[in-house]
Amino acid sequence: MANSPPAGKQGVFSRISALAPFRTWLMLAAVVGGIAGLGLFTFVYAQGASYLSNDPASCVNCHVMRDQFDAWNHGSHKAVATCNDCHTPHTSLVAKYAVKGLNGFRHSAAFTLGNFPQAIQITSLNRRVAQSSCLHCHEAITAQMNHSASNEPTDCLLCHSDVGHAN
Amino acid sequence: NITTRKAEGEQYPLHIVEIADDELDPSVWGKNFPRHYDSFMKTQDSTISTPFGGSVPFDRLERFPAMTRIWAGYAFSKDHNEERGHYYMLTDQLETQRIQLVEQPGACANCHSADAPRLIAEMGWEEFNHTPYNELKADLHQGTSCADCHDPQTMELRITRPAFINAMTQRGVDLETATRQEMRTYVCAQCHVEYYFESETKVLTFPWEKGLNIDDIDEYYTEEGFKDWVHKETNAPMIKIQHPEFEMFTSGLHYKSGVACADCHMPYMSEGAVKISDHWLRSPMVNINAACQTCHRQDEAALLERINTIQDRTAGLLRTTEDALIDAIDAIVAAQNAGATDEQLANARQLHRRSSLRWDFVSSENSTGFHSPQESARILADAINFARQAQLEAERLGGTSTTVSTTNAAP
Amino acid sequence: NITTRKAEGEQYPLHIVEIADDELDPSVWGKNFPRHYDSFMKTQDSTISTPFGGSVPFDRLERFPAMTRIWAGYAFSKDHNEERGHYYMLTDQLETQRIQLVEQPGACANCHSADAPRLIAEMGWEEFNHTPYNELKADLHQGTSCADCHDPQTMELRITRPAFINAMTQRGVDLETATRQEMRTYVCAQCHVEYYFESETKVLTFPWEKGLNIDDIDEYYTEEGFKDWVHKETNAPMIKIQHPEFEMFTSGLHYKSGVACADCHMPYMSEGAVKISDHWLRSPMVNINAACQTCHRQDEAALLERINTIQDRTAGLLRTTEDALIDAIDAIVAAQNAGATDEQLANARQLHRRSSLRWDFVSSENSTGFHSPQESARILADAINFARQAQLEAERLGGTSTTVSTTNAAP
Ligand code: HEC
Ligand code: HEC
Ligand code: HEC
Ligand code: HEC
Ligand code: HEC
Ligand code: HEC
Ligand code: HEC
Ligand code: HEC
Ligand code: HEC
Ligand code: HEC
Ligand code: HEC
Ligand code: HEC
Ligand code: HEC
Ligand code: HEC
Ligand SMILES: [Ca+2]
Ligand SMILES: [Ca+2]
Repeated sequence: MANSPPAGKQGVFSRISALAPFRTWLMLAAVVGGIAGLGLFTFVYAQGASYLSNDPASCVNCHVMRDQFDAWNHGSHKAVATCNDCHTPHTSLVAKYAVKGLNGFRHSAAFTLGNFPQAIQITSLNRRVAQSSCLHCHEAITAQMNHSASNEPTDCLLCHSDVGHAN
Repeated sequence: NITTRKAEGEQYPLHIVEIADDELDPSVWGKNFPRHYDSFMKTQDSTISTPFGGSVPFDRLERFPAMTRIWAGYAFSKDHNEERGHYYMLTDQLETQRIQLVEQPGACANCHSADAPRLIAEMGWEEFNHTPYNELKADLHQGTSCADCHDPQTMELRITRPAFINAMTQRGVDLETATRQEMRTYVCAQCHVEYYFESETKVLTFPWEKGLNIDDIDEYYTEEGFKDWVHKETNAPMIKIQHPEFEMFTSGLHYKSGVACADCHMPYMSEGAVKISDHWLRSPMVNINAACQTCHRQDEAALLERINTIQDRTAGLLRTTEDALIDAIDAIVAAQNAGATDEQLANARQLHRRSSLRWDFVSSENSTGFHSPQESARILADAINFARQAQLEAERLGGTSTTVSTTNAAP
Repeated sequence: NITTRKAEGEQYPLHIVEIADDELDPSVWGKNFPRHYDSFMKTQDSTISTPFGGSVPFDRLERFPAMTRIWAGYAFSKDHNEERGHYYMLTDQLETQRIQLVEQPGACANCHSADAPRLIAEMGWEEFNHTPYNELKADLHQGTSCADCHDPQTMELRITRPAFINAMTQRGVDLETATRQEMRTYVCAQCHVEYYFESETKVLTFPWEKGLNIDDIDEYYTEEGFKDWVHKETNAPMIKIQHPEFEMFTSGLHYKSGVACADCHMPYMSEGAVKISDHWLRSPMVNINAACQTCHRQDEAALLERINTIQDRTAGLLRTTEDALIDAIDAIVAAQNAGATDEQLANARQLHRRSSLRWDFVSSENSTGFHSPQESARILADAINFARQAQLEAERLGGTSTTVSTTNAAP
């Protein structure tokens, strides 16, 4: 529709993931992400392994994450949520490391090749991850908002896209 | 989705009564949703005052005197007030001179009474619309109700008004597949839209076949050969536009960015441990913090100033357009007095109509330009052009108009 | 290449040469800042094509033929092209017919040559402005230079042009206390502004005493009794407006939200491990990701569409205004031919002037409305109104104009 909020960049993985339910592909991706990702020089050298840690400082191993880090550091969620609280799934450990592996691999590769845009855009997959992580912490307060039987939870990011790190 | 499932228990926090499918009384729904009911009832407040909107039902004809002449010969020139909260929607209709001085069809009740869907089911669509309002009115008991927008069992948003369904279907939009965010606009678009009563049947219709912008709507009415009334002074076949909030909104940036009516007019508010939609539908200007600041981080004064700037520019152009329209009317009258024929005057009258309906599209849109600032100004620029062209056409046909307003070149 | 990137982060910036205070040659500055120099030199590219802007220096008179009559009797009606990159700023001035057909003062060089500040220091402010351009031109060697905007020692932004300092001082703004973000707009506002040459002295002056919006500027010129030229057809005392980017921008939302020219026209770009300001000043439409997406999360196509919508509306109104202006000119000419006196025509000519300068304010502003969408439309609405009023005034004085464009009421 003409009036849909930004849905995130359609990356290769997002497009693949659209073919299967969110959870199914997350498991599958664990294998792909783990093997392909960890094996590569770029991943190691470019400190893609930072994705495996929960320390926000490890994200800034890549200077291109500096803006988000700085903003997070001054933001409302610094005391309560680290990067991975929002950028990895909470559904299961497998899913969590699957996403970490995938992102780690893809971003390391992008970083090494330098073929990423000046203003980095979140992928639609990672946008969904972030969205579902809001509910992980804020389910109680939003319980009434999600009255809809249509299985279409409110898009938190339409109004709160700045909570993690205002740009 | 697990999260929504889990939440289901909480979404109907108090399940004190079963709500019958035909329940219209908000206080009954309110037993299950006391917080929603409380905010809903606040639409009784008629004291909110903003520069151009608000809920004080001031006399618009008095404040903008040109309207009396612009609508000459039509009931609007007798009685038209600033609208107020939903609480009054039936009262205000029953009390207006526009119902009392003129014989109106039942179609009027579509948007002013929660009884409309029931009566339509009972009487049939055409019959409902075309029964005189005065006959129908004994059956209108409830103005606004939760039932207008909600399914009583699931509390999901729903569309209850056939005119909107018909118009959208004709435009190829399947309302069944509307997203939740779209529904947050569509429930309002059942009523906050331009409409007309189909000449023969009086069936409530939205003029959207060619599109939602004013040029499309003008073209549609012209092709249909439709007119709302004949102008008392100029004899032009006129169109009256009413509250095209939805149409105007769709040409603006908020709509294009996925924002819905409810986001600004029913923003979330924290009530104890939960966030609920504020059902006190009103001007966001008295609620900037919740209505704007989650998306815009500027301070309240700066956001208010944005609205003021947009509205002041629009209001300035509205007044300029009114001057031009009055000059056009004067010139056509003078030409008529000088003996110009209908054939000679046809062009001037067409231009008068086209100018007037554009002015009305902005003037009757209740945000004074805010819902789509550039488009509002663009439309008024065209309206001014057409009014001045009407005046030119008419002056060429002779007659001395008493107009002086154009002769003053000083700023 | 990750290895090199890491190393680069530490060595930056290079300090290879000392830059003398009077150094104008960008290639010398470029020794210390090779990346800035490389992007700076890309303003040589004259192939960027966008719907209304871009760097292809197409003939604007040919594309918008009404301009020839709107500027009749003024040099602009002989030669006026779409502007291109900074690289050409001196060349294009030297080559324009507007310098060759007309005797121009040295004041022209203020904004087209980096030699201006030096010459002003040597010759004195008034002398520089009022020496004939043709005498001065042998001393103009460098068009754009780093020195226009930067202090050679600290690389801090600085203001180098007296006209801007004078105008801001008069407005009570102390440029010494300007913030860094303000400087990112002010360096551009030295040149991208409406200007005139003071009648006697030819001193370059900005008409900002009463404010930056077009109504203030109109009032200022009227009180000064200033005119740029006399219209060849209507004999009206006219004002030509040129590139009021800064003035228009200050009425828009980006300015009010603290956004600066450099944010969109010189966005940061990563060069290896460092971020630098892209010195390839050009249309942001070919650089949406860096220019817009840092602040707006919509995708590229959606952002382009926003610009297109705004520009299409503005362009539509520009064409409508041109029709109205041509009609006004025709009518005044007809009245003159019919023997109307100067006194009788005074009002019509004033209205012609007021319409034309407003149209020019939008037409010559290089963003086709984008820098301030609603204000651009508002100004054109007024321009249309004044042009039609001029036509009305003139038609009342008799004479038959050949105008037919107003007689067609069809859409
Ligand atoms: C190897 C260097 C590197 C590290 C370490 C890194 N990032 Fe990134 N990140 C990148 C690059 C490069 C991009 C841009 C990728 C693109 O646009 O294709 C990016 C993009 C992103 C995006 C947006 C694109 C998307 O896929 O949705 C998110 C979210 C993100 N990073 C989060 C993180 C988090 C959280 C961490 C720490 C756990 C982190 N990054 C650590 C290099 C890195
Ligand atoms: C790890 C848990 C966690 C996650 C994940 C999380 N939050 Fe929060 N959030 C909190 C806590 C704790 C607070 C502060 C306490 C409070 O007011 O409830 C908070 C506060 C807030 C606030 C109020 C303060 C402000 O910034 O305006 C908003 C709004 C909010 N969160 C939205 C979100 C959204 C949207 C997401 C997903 C993008 C999200 N949160 C993800 C834990 C979390
Ligand atoms: C249409 C806009 C909108 C959307 C969508 C939205 N919110 Fe909010 N949210 C608001 C507003 C407005 C407030 C401020 C309410 C108040 O303080 O009265 C708010 C407040 C909050 C708070 C802080 C409550 C407090 O007491 O401080 C949290 C947490 C929050 N939202 C989480 C979410 C989550 C999670 C989602 C998605 C399920 C979401 N929001 C979706 C508009 C929105
Ligand atoms: C409270 C939740 C939250 C936290 C904590 C958080 N983010 Fe994000 N992040 C988001 C959301 C939501 C988006 C998507 C914003 C959008 O597209 O509207 C996002 C987007 C991004 C992007 C894409 C570019 C952009 O700015 O939109 C990057 C990169 C990123 N995050 C990195 C990080 C890093 C690094 C950290 C830790 C320093 C972090 N995030 C912490 C919620 C969070
Ligand atoms: C981005 C915020 C926003 C959105 C979205 C929005 N509006 Fe408004 N609306 C406003 C503002 C601001 C005003 C001006 C209020 C005033 O003048 O007091 C307004 C005014 C109104 C008014 C008149 C209110 C009064 O006080 O008299 C109505 C009715 C209205 N809007 C209906 C709608 C409808 C229907 C939609 C969706 C089709 C919509 N609005 C979408 C912000 C919004
Ligand atoms: C398509 C829906 C719709 C129909 C049909 C409709 N109205 Fe309304 N009416 C509205 C809306 C929405 C408002 C509030 C916005 C406004 O006043 O512009 C309103 C406001 C009013 C008001 C209060 C403001 C004023 O103008 O004084 C009166 C009275 C009124 N209507 C009478 C009528 C009458 C009489 C008819 C039939 C001839 C009618 N309405 C038909 C939707 C409708
Ligand atoms: C059943 C028809 C109907 C529906 C549905 C409807 N409205 Fe209204 N609305 C009206 C009428 C009628 C009025 C005028 C009432 C009066 O003046 O008596 C009105 C008035 C208003 C006002 C003016 C309040 C004031 O103080 O001036 C706002 C704002 C508004 N509506 C917003 C909305 C929004 C937002 C929605 C959807 C969430 C909506 N309306 C849905 C018919 C409707
Ligand atoms: C003019 C339309 C309208 C009317 C009338 C209306 N509502 Fe709503 N209601 C909405 C909208 C819009 C939402 C937001 C739905 C969404 O986000 O999907 C909403 C949401 C709700 C919710 C879900 C939780 C929340 O707060 O978002 C409940 C419960 C609710 N309304 C109860 C009621 C009750 C009870 C009444 C009558 C007293 C009522 N509503 C009247 C439009 C309306
Ligand atoms: C749900 C999010 C949301 C809400 C609520 C919201 N806005 Fe906006 N607003 C936007 C977006 C998105 C844009 C488009 C510009 C952008 O991408 O930043 C925008 C644009 C604007 C613009 C410029 C465009 C135009 O149409 O003129 C103004 C002015 C504005 N908003 C004011 C307001 C005010 C005042 C309110 C409250 C009455 C408000 N907004 C509520 C999201 C929102
Ligand atoms: C928010 C972004 C933004 C800001 C800030 C901005 N501009 Fe622009 N500018 C644009 C866009 C978009 C265009 C249209 C380009 C086109 O038509 O190709 C434009 C066009 C221009 C052009 C013509 C470019 C061409 O391709 O011919 C000039 C010159 C210009 N701007 C100067 C300025 C100046 C000086 C300022 C500050 C006073 C400024 N701009 C501020 C976005 C911006
Ligand atoms: C106050 C600064 C300033 C002064 C003084 C100035 N210019 Fe310019 N000139 C500019 C800017 C900025 C542009 C680019 C924007 C545009 O073309 O609208 C430009 C563009 C031009 C162009 C290329 C576009 C075109 O119109 O063909 C020519 C030629 C030109 N100027 C000639 C002159 C001449 C001749 C004079 C003196 C009569 C002069 N300039 C005085 C700032 C100035
Ligand atoms: C010394 C005077 C001067 C200064 C300072 C200046 N400009 Fe210009 N600018 C010009 C002139 C002259 C032209 C036209 C060159 C031509 O057409 O030959 C121009 C052209 C442009 C163009 C059009 C490029 C194209 O491809 O069409 C843009 C965009 C622009 N300037 C932006 C800026 C911005 C942004 C700044 C400040 C960061 C700035 N300018 C500072 C004089 C200046
Ligand atoms: C038209 C004005 C203009 C011209 C000419 C210009 N610059 Fe800049 N430059 C800027 C602006 C604006 C900035 C951003 C400054 C800030 O953010 O404080 C900048 C920033 C810089 C910086 C600081 C780092 C950065 O990238 O932000 C350097 C170094 C620089 N310019 C070098 C040069 C060199 C070398 C030249 C000539 C080859 C040059 N500039 C020509 C306007 C200009
Ligand atoms: C430095 C931040 C920044 C940059 C860069 C930027 N914008 Fe904006 N833009 C804003 C802000 C802030 C607003 C005001 C609305 C709001 O508060 O969200 C805005 C408003 C707008 C609006 C609505 C207001 C108006 O003037 O019509 C449009 C359209 C828009 N931006 C498009 C763009 C485009 C296209 C670009 C790139 C050429 C761009 N912006 C670059 C920050 C920015
Ligand atoms: Ca009202
Ligand atoms: Ca150009």
